[in-house]
Amino acid sequence: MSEPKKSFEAQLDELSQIVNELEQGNVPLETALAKFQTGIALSRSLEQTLAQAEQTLTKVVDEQGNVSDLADDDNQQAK
Amino acid sequence: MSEPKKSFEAQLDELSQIVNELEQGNVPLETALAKFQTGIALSRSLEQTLAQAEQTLTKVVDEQGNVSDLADDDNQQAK
Amino acid sequence: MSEPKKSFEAQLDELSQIVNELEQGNVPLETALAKFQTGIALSRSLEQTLAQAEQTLTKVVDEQGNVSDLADDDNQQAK
Amino acid sequence: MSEPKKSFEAQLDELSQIVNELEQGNVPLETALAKFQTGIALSRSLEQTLAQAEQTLTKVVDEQGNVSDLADDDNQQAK
Amino acid sequence: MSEPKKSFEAQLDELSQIVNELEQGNVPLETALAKFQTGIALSRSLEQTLAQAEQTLTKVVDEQGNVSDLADDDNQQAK
Amino acid sequence: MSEPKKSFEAQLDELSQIVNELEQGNVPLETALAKFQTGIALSRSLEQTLAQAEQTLTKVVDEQGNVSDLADDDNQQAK
Amino acid sequence: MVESNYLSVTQLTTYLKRKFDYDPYLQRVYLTGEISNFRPRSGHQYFSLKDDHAKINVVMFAGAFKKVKFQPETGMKVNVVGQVTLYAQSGQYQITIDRMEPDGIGALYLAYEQLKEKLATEGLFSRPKRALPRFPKRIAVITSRSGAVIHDIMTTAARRDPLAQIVLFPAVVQGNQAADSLVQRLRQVYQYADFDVIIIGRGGGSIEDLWPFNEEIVARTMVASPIPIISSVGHETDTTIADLVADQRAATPTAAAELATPQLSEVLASVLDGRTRLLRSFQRQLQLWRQQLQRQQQSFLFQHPERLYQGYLQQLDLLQQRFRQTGQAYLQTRRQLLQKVTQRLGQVDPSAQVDNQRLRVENLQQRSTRAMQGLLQQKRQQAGQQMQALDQLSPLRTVARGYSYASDEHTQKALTSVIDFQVGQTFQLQLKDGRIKANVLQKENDKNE
Repeated sequence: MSEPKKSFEAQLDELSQIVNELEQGNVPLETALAKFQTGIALSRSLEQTLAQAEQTLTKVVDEQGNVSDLADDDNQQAK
Repeated sequence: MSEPKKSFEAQLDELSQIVNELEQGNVPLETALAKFQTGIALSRSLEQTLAQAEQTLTKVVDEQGNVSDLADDDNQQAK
Repeated sequence: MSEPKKSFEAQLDELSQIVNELEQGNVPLETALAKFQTGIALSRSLEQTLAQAEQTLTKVVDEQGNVSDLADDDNQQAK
Repeated sequence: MSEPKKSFEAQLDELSQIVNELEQGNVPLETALAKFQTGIALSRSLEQTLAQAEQTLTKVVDEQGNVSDLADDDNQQAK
Repeated sequence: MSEPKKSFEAQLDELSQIVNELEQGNVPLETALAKFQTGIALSRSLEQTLAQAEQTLTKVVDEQGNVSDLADDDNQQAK
Repeated sequence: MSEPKKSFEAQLDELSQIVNELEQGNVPLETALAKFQTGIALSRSLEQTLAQAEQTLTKVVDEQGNVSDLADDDNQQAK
Repeated sequence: MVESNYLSVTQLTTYLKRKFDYDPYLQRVYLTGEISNFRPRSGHQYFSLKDDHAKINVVMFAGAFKKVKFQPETGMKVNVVGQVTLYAQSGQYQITIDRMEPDGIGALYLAYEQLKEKLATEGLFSRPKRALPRFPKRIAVITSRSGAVIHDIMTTAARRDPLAQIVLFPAVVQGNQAADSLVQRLRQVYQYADFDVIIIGRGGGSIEDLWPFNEEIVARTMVASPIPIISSVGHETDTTIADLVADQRAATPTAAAELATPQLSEVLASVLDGRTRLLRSFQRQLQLWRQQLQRQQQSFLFQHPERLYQGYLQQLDLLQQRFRQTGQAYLQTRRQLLQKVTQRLGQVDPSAQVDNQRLRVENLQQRSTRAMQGLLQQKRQQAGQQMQALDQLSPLRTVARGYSYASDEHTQKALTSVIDFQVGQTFQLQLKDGRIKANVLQKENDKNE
């Protein structure tokens, strides 16, 4: 996971671009190797992110900016 | 591996050119010998580069063509 | 090997010319003697060059004429 | 060997002329003697020169007319 | 050897003339004696010349009259 | 030896004349004596001259009529 | 009295004004007419109402005008309620209205249409819509805390994208406070930097219920949003101004949640597909490279590198052979020449000449000796004859016979005459066997002589 700063979307885009480039061919070997490795790493990173996804609880922010979980009743309704 | 800066394609071109020149004959012996050695060196360098690239691919893909197992290994190494 | 700058072909030409001159006769003995010596030196130099060429090529290429085997050996040495 | 500057051919000519003169007879004793001595000296000088040339050539050519043996010896010394 | 400038042949002629004169008789005694002594001196000179010539020749030529043997000897000395 | 300038032959002539004069008789004693004494002196001189000449010859020629021995002596002296 | 018949203008006007003010009919007049000479002002509004035959000045004070939902325009037919009064300073009567509504259609609808047209003219609707983030991390939802809207959104988001954080900003979505509440919550959301998208909405209702979403302030606040907004107000048939200015409009809260969140299972599938394509293309490319490399490696030359020098081996071998043969032939020629000449030289050895000359010298020597010997012998004979003859003639022979003669003792000169002697003189007398010395005692001459 070399670049954790990149957003999920940016990673997805990069993967897609790498796939397109390699499929079009004409990429020098070293570049292709680097891109391949980057692509594989990206796909793993993305996969992991997706696999590890846990549901987040809904929060409530009042006018004063106080944050609280949504009432249990509400959550139960949501489930 | 004297010139690691040259790309695989550049080396392959060079090798190809050397092979053509030598097969056409009319190359002075010392030059031919030097070119042949350069050709061998290039061939080895290319072989190595390619072998490394192939290894990289093999590391990624296991026997079942399943990528994720090795990916996990890599993750464990990275951790 | 007094003049390593001369190419193999140049040396071969020179030897050939010496032989031609000697074959025509008319060469004073002292000149002929000098030519003998030059010829001998050339002959040895040429032989050595060829022997070196043979050695070099033999080192590179094994009995099966397979270049890659040795390349592998080198790789192992390099490791 | 008083005059090493004279070429083999010049010496041979001189010897030949001496022989001609002596063969014609009518040569005063001292002159004949001197000429004969000169002739002998020339003959020896020529013989030596020729012997050296033959040695030089013999160094190259052994009994089988094979040059490479000596060349090999040199190589071994050079090693 | 009072007059070494005179050639062997000149000396021989002189001696021969002296002998002729002496043989013709009618020569005053002192003159005859002087001539005789001159003759003797000439004959000794001639003999010496011949002896030297013989020595020289012996040195140059061996008993078999073979020049090349001596040439070989010289070569051996020269070696 | 009062008159060494006179040659052997002149002396012999003188002696011969003295003898002739003495043979004619009529010579006064005094003259006869003087002439006789002159004759004696001449005789001795001639004798001496002959003896010297003979010595000279003997010195040159040995019993076998061979000149070289004495010549050798001279040579030895000369040496 | 006469003078008192004349009223001042003020007196008359005051009188007339009291008539207007105290007339019960003029206290509250319901008047319908067409707006004329309307020029919007910041405070109180002054314009006219007219019909085909008459015209009346209208005053609407700022407080009343604020409550008007629509924007009055010249030519617009309106119903107004107000009091007719006289304005003393100008002597004109006027109607001071506190309510004004469009004639015919509802005021709300008119207000909606007017705002829609206004905002459209400003280009707020045609402005480029912001794209929704594909993978929002935090989604702000502005709606009522209770109700189905938040429930539907939570359910849908959890199903599609459990990663997305839903944050509810509860708002009043109905009634007079609703617009202010919505604007406040929107602005509150804007202050957070980490929201990716906003869903604003409420459930279905009447136009009055939905009216806060038609308020201009709400629309303008939404337009000012730094992040994309999805609106979901009422049912699909209801279109509020909020829906028009939103970047995306959803028919239902569920649809809004679907717009806002990705379907993660599809994303995973596309990631895996991408990886497969990556592997396949890289593999194919590697094979291609391998083939290219093999083509070079299997070239004739690499299989038979000895071809590089084999030709030379033969060439050199032949040349060396020629070199040796040539060298040998060359030397052999010289050797033969030399041998021939040397042989000839041997044959002209001056030894024979020396021998011949020696013979000649020896011969001459012998002849010389012989001649000399002969000569000596001859001379000796000649000398011997004379000497012998002399000996025979020696005067001394007479002495031997007994004669003697006198001679000077010094000069040996014979003394043969008396005159040769002196008396007393010593002389020598030669005898046959020796000499004696004698003195002259006396001398006498013979007479006949």
